[in-house]
Amino acid sequence: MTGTQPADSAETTARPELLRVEGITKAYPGVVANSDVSFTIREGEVHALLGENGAGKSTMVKMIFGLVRPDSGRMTLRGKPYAPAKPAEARRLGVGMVFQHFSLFEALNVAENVALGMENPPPMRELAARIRAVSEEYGLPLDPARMVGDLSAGERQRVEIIRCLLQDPKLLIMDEPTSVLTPQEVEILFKTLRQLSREGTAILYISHKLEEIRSLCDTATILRRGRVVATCTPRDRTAREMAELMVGSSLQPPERSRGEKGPVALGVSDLSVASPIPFGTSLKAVSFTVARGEVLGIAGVAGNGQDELLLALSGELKSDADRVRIDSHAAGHLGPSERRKAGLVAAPEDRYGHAAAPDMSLVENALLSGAVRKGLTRAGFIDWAATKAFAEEIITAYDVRTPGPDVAARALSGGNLQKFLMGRELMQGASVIVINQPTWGVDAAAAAAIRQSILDRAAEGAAVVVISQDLDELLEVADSFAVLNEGRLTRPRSTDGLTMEEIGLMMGGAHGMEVAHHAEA
Amino acid sequence: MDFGGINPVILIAGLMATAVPILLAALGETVVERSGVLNLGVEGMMVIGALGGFVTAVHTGSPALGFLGGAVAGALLSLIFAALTQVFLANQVATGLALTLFGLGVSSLGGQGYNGIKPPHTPGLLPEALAGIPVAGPILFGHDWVVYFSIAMTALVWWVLKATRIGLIIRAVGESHDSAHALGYKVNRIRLLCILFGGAMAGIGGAYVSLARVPQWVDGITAGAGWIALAIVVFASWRPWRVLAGAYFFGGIGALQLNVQVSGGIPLGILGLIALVCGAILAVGLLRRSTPERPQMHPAAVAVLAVPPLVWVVGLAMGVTQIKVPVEYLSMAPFVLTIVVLVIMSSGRGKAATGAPASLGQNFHASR
Amino acid sequence: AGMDKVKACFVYVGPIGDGGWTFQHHQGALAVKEKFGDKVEIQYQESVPEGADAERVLTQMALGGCNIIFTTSFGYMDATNAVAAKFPDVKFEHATGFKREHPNVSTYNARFYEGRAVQGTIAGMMTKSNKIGYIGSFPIPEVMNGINSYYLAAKKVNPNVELSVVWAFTWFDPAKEADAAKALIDQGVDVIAAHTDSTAPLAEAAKAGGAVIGFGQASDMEAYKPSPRVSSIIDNWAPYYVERVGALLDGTYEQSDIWAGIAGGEVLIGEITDAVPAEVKAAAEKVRDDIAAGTFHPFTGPIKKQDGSEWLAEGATAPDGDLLGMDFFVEGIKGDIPK
Amino acid sequence: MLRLEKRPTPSRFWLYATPVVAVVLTMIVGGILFALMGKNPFEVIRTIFWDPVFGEFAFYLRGQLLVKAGPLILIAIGLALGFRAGIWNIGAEGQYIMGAVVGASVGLAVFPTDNRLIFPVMVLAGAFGGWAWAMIPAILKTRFNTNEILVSLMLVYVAQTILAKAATGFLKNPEGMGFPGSRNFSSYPAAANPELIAGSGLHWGGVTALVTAVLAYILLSRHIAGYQIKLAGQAPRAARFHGVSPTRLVMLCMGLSGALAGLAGLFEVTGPAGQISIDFNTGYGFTAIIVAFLGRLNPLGIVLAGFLMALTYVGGEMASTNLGLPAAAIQVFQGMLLFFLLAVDVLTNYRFRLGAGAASAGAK
Ligand SMILES: Nc1ncnc2c1ncn2[C@@H]1O[C@H](COP(=O)(O)OP(=O)(O)OP(=O)(O)O)[C@@H](O)[C@H]1O
Ligand SMILES: Nc1ncnc2c1ncn2[C@@H]1O[C@H](COP(=O)(O)OP(=O)(O)OP(=O)(O)O)[C@@H](O)[C@H]1O
Ligand SMILES: [Mg+2]
Ligand SMILES: [Mg+2]
Repeated sequence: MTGTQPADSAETTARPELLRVEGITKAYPGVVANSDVSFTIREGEVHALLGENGAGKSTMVKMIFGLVRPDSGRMTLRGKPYAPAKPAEARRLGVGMVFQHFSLFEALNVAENVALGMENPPPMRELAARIRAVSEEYGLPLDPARMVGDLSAGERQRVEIIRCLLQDPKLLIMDEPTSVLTPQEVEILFKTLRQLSREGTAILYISHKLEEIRSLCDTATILRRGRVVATCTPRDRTAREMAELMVGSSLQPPERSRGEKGPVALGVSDLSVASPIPFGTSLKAVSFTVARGEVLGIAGVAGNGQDELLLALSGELKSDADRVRIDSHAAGHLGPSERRKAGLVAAPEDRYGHAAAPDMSLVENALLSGAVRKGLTRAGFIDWAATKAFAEEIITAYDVRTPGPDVAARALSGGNLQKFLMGRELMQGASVIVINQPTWGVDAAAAAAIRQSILDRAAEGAAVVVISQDLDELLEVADSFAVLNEGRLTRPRSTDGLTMEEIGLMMGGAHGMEVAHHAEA
Repeated sequence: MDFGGINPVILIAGLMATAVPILLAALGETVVERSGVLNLGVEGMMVIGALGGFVTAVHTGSPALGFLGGAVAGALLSLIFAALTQVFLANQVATGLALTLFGLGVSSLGGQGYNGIKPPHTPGLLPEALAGIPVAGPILFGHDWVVYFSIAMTALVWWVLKATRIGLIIRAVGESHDSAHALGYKVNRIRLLCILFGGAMAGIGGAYVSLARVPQWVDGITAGAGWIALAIVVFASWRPWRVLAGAYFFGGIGALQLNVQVSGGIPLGILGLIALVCGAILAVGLLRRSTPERPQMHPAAVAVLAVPPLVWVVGLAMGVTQIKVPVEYLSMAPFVLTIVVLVIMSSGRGKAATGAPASLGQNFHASR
Repeated sequence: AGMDKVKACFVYVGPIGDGGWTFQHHQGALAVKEKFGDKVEIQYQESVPEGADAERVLTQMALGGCNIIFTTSFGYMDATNAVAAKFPDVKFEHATGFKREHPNVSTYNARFYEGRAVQGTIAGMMTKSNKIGYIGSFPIPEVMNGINSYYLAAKKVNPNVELSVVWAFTWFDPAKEADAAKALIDQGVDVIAAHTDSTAPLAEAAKAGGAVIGFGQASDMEAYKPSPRVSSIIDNWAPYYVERVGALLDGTYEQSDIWAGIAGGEVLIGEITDAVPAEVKAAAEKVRDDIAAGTFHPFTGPIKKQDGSEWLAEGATAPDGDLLGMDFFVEGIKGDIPK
Repeated sequence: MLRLEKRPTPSRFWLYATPVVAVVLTMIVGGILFALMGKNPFEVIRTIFWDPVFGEFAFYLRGQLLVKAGPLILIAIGLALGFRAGIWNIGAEGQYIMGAVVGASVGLAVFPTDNRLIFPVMVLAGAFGGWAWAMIPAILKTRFNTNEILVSLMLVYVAQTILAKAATGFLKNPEGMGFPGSRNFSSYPAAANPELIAGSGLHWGGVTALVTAVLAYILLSRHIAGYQIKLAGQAPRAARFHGVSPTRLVMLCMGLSGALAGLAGLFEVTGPAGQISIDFNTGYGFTAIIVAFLGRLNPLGIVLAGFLMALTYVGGEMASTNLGLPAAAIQVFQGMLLFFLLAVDVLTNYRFRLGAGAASAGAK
């Protein structure tokens, strides 16, 4: 029983014990994902599971949900031995789970998605009514008839949550639920979770956002390389302290060495393009400029045109030549490779299948966007040696934890892959860098490293556009700030002296949110 | 009702029977593909079903048992495919093609000694008198039970896929096997059952060829019907009623072209009917409001659809009774027109909406 | 000089279970074995595609010691001659072709059109709607002279008869053949002849409940007796195969070009059933016997081509060359030949 | 209980060992089948696998293996490029026919002119014919989002009708006494594709197939276009991010596979087949799909798979002729071989593990 102590809050100790995990070990070929892990969750408790990327958090909760079977160790649920052979069994015993990846069906509607996660769903009509009712009750409005593929990330997550709630779970597992949510959505989610906790539902919560953990969780179990290294009460600790517990060493916050602004490197004027994504948001007359040495932060609720903006800047979506200018050369009509040649690199949000090809090796993925600027091809023939060297360079510079450059991208944990992809774009010496969601799903230490290198590039004279839903992140790195709202961009303004109130005003009218607030009222 | 020797009622009644083998096989394949599996071995399963059905019927003297035998034979063959792709994770395209080769071989080997025998007759279902009613009679009442069975199966498959939990699970597995697995569904087991269903349906379709359509046993009797069934599934965007429409369309054009050959040309009356249908589709397409999911009809589609009405009007004006079309074009017609219709259909839909199950053709392995 | 033992080999275009063309050739092969017993060894290869594969199979057989090789499809013609050039000691017998480029190549064929004349006679007399039909595979001479012979015979006994031809563009697709028969029946045709390989047209005719009749093709198709199958043309290759292998055994073998018909026993007219009235049966049998006796030729002038041009003058009979290369309809047949 | 576990990287050993295992398994099971049919299994298997390569007539049959494997390899390589990119051209049979018809038309149009350029021009025309036929599904896919599987398959039947029309109509040999079929190219040396080295079976088609295999291997492993093909197949959005235009890729892959199939048709009609006839096509276009997958979509693998396939055809024929085995039995045997090859392939990427972890409760 390494490092497990009774939770130190008197309030929670009083509650009866719900789930006890004892000495669980799970090994995958080449890696021990969990080693002798023990902890206890009490009824109504919000329990955080913390750790770096690859620390074994997801593996642990998958075992609790019956998706993965432990190699050794035991669990008890309300004092009775608990060893679910499959998720259905876990669900029957009152354990629900909201996944980090893979559990929704895009081509099915909300009600069908919910039904699939239930043991004995009522007839569709009745289910739809219950979805409506429960979703209103918890302030998570949802239309049961909509296709999941058409929903925003936040809405999709609501589907998962509602799916669990409909079954009256005693324990709700949430694996990085907020990594794709906007601050407002996070707030709504927390209200829901607190309400659930009051009603006696225990919540096992995984997140890399430590401030959230502090505001939400009663207890935290911290994993490092598969082992429990500490247990703490998040409210009593700072985020920094927790992060250091996770990493096992001290952390440096990003440093900003503001250089002189140079000439304008990226100019976008009156850019309007139709969205190629079904039910996407078209861009409407977007204009801004970014100077060398400047970081422009673009905030906004997901689904307001962020993906489209990235596509339009990366060259995947073309426009009239003059709409996009790179170093004052017209570039709107150019494709991705030509824009890279002109000095612009971009990093899309979705790392599985967009920024990277999951089944290809890191070397091949290095070639994906590095071919042009790194001169990795000659007369169309690939210089594999140079490509491999580039991949290795990224791995070293960005501390990517991988057995080597020849493993498939999918074999890396999300955070490590993200570091690799950021490194790939940032190490190309581009004059313009566009990044969508630089730290999605990345642990605190890695996030800090990524932000630092963004700032370093800017200091070296690159013009950087960071699109993110994480306001803290934007305020940390950006010199100027704008909000994307239903495909329109507000006029960028300096972050100096920018208050949260002003940001709120800029973001005003973020769609979908009013509904939620009304429902709460 | 007679248009220059071609009677639409008889034609429709005929195509309903003509289409049965491809309809049944395509319905089975629809379920298989909806579950995310691409089984290209339909031809093999059909021909083995044709033999299984024939042999069973000949030995038992019962056509009904024959169809059961066909189903069992088809399902047994599909079991090989299921084992290879679901257990051994073999490539589905190659396995399906090998299955066709194997099925043709096995059926020809097993069919030795069954040449030249007449199987027991598959009777009509309803009293003869009903079939005598003008127009409705032949179309609604004049068929053997398998024709009604094929329509009932269309409805059943449609209902199961659309409204039942089993159907929902099948679609879910085909849409994202990872999600389905994460929710605890046994992806490979569900797919295996779907594959068996597809095999059984193809087997019944094959048995219909050897027991009702032809009825006899000869090597390779299905003569490529399985390939057409595969094409029909795609044509139908994986939807059961469209499978029926597709099978009837293909069968109908096939029968029509032979009729046109007999009558020496396309009678203007029949062309008028075709012009009417094209005109109606044109009208709906052009008058419909354009939405992101259903954009305006493509100009090329409009142009193609406008041809029959124009030819008809010109023909009327010139007092022509028949439009002559060279025989070889007629014999290409079912294939070419199927392409044309598919182009019109797909051009009228949004770019993304092809309807293919997202995991189609990919094998699933739970990495635990 | 004769041979003590002959290895006779057969190359088939379809499976021996096709119930038609290949089946009948294989019957011929079996007859050879039956006749000569241990003195012959039979080898065969089914489903050999025409072209390169045929050449390989022929070479293999020749290398493997076959003394005489029967190549039983028109498409083997060039392959047969090519291989024959390399194996002058092996005898090659090519069915339905015309090329004999080497002394060791013989050709043989059957005058199926003679049988068609018998069928045409029955068709012309039996049809009530005066519409008779013919399902053609491909527009090749053999099919063309069958159609013309069938029509001329019918016309002779029934001047009002009309012939509809449907091209299936396949030798073998039972379902499609059934559809073709159905299309004919739907448009009032009540006698159907087919030059495709399966019994599907007969089965379709059977569904009409006695109102439609048809004929067996290539083999007897006795399962459909007595109606709709009222008679049949049977390809009987046995006499020829027995004769040729026999000649090889006793040393009398010579290169030849045989085109036998009813007289030579290569074309058999299957039993004319009781579904046919006696006088029709008599008329049909007379045609058969006259042809056998050589007193009647199905193509006897005056005959014009479809376009009205003269073909055969009064009393003239068609030269074999015209028949072998026939690519036109005779006057009176409506419809087009795919060109 | 046995369960599969994915290997971190494919096993080199099994990559080479699986074909051997599959062949051995097929021999065992096939042998049982042959024994049941009353044949000596050892004799049959020797006839199929040994005789064509080392038997008495191997001097002739070895060349025939190449004749048979050539078109399969050529077509399969083209298809593999498309399959890698997620483009499903299953109508190679039609493109093969059209390559032959177009190429032969060009040659026969100038009959009997003698000029050294005739054959090269015919080769181009053959490639063009296949390419053009493949462009139909390609354009319909990129313009109208029409499914290429259906269109390419349907076009096979259309091509067959055109072939029949060519054989009985516009390409019919004027000296053929009205019989269907074109002139035989063996009697028109300027347009013929003869054996290059007597008895080797090697003609320009075989040369092209082997050269194409090497080129395709280089393309896929060294050239950026090959990389883009693989990328588009595995992650279409990543391919767009990389800078691949989906339209251009469809055109490229369909065009290449069509042109290669057309070439195969042209070489076949001017060489081994000799003439356009109604039944000119013998299913190479479909068999090549199997060959492509058996070769794991890898050009060098395809070469091996092509020869293995050819071996079963040639050897199977010998077994059939010499031992009186029905052709259907050979077909069944071939099917079994394919099944075993596909099944044991699993060992390359997975390993079998006994049982589940100790702590696992109820068995699965
Ligand atoms: N199915 C699997 N096969 C092999 N290794 C696996 C598998 N699943 C996880 N791993 C490995 O187990 C370790 C723990 O992974 P896990 O997903 O639990 O990490 P995590 O803490 O959830 O990380 P993240 O914060 O990035 O989500 C990692 O090294 C991962 O690569
Ligand atoms: N017999 C028929 N002939 C022609 N078209 C038909 C026929 N039956 C249905 N359709 C049309 O085909 C389309 C698909 O039918 P189907 O019922 O299979 O779709 P569905 O499963 O209900 O899908 P959805 O839920 O998207 O409507 C519908 O537009 C329907 O109007
Ligand atoms: Mg995780
Ligand atoms: Mg439906």
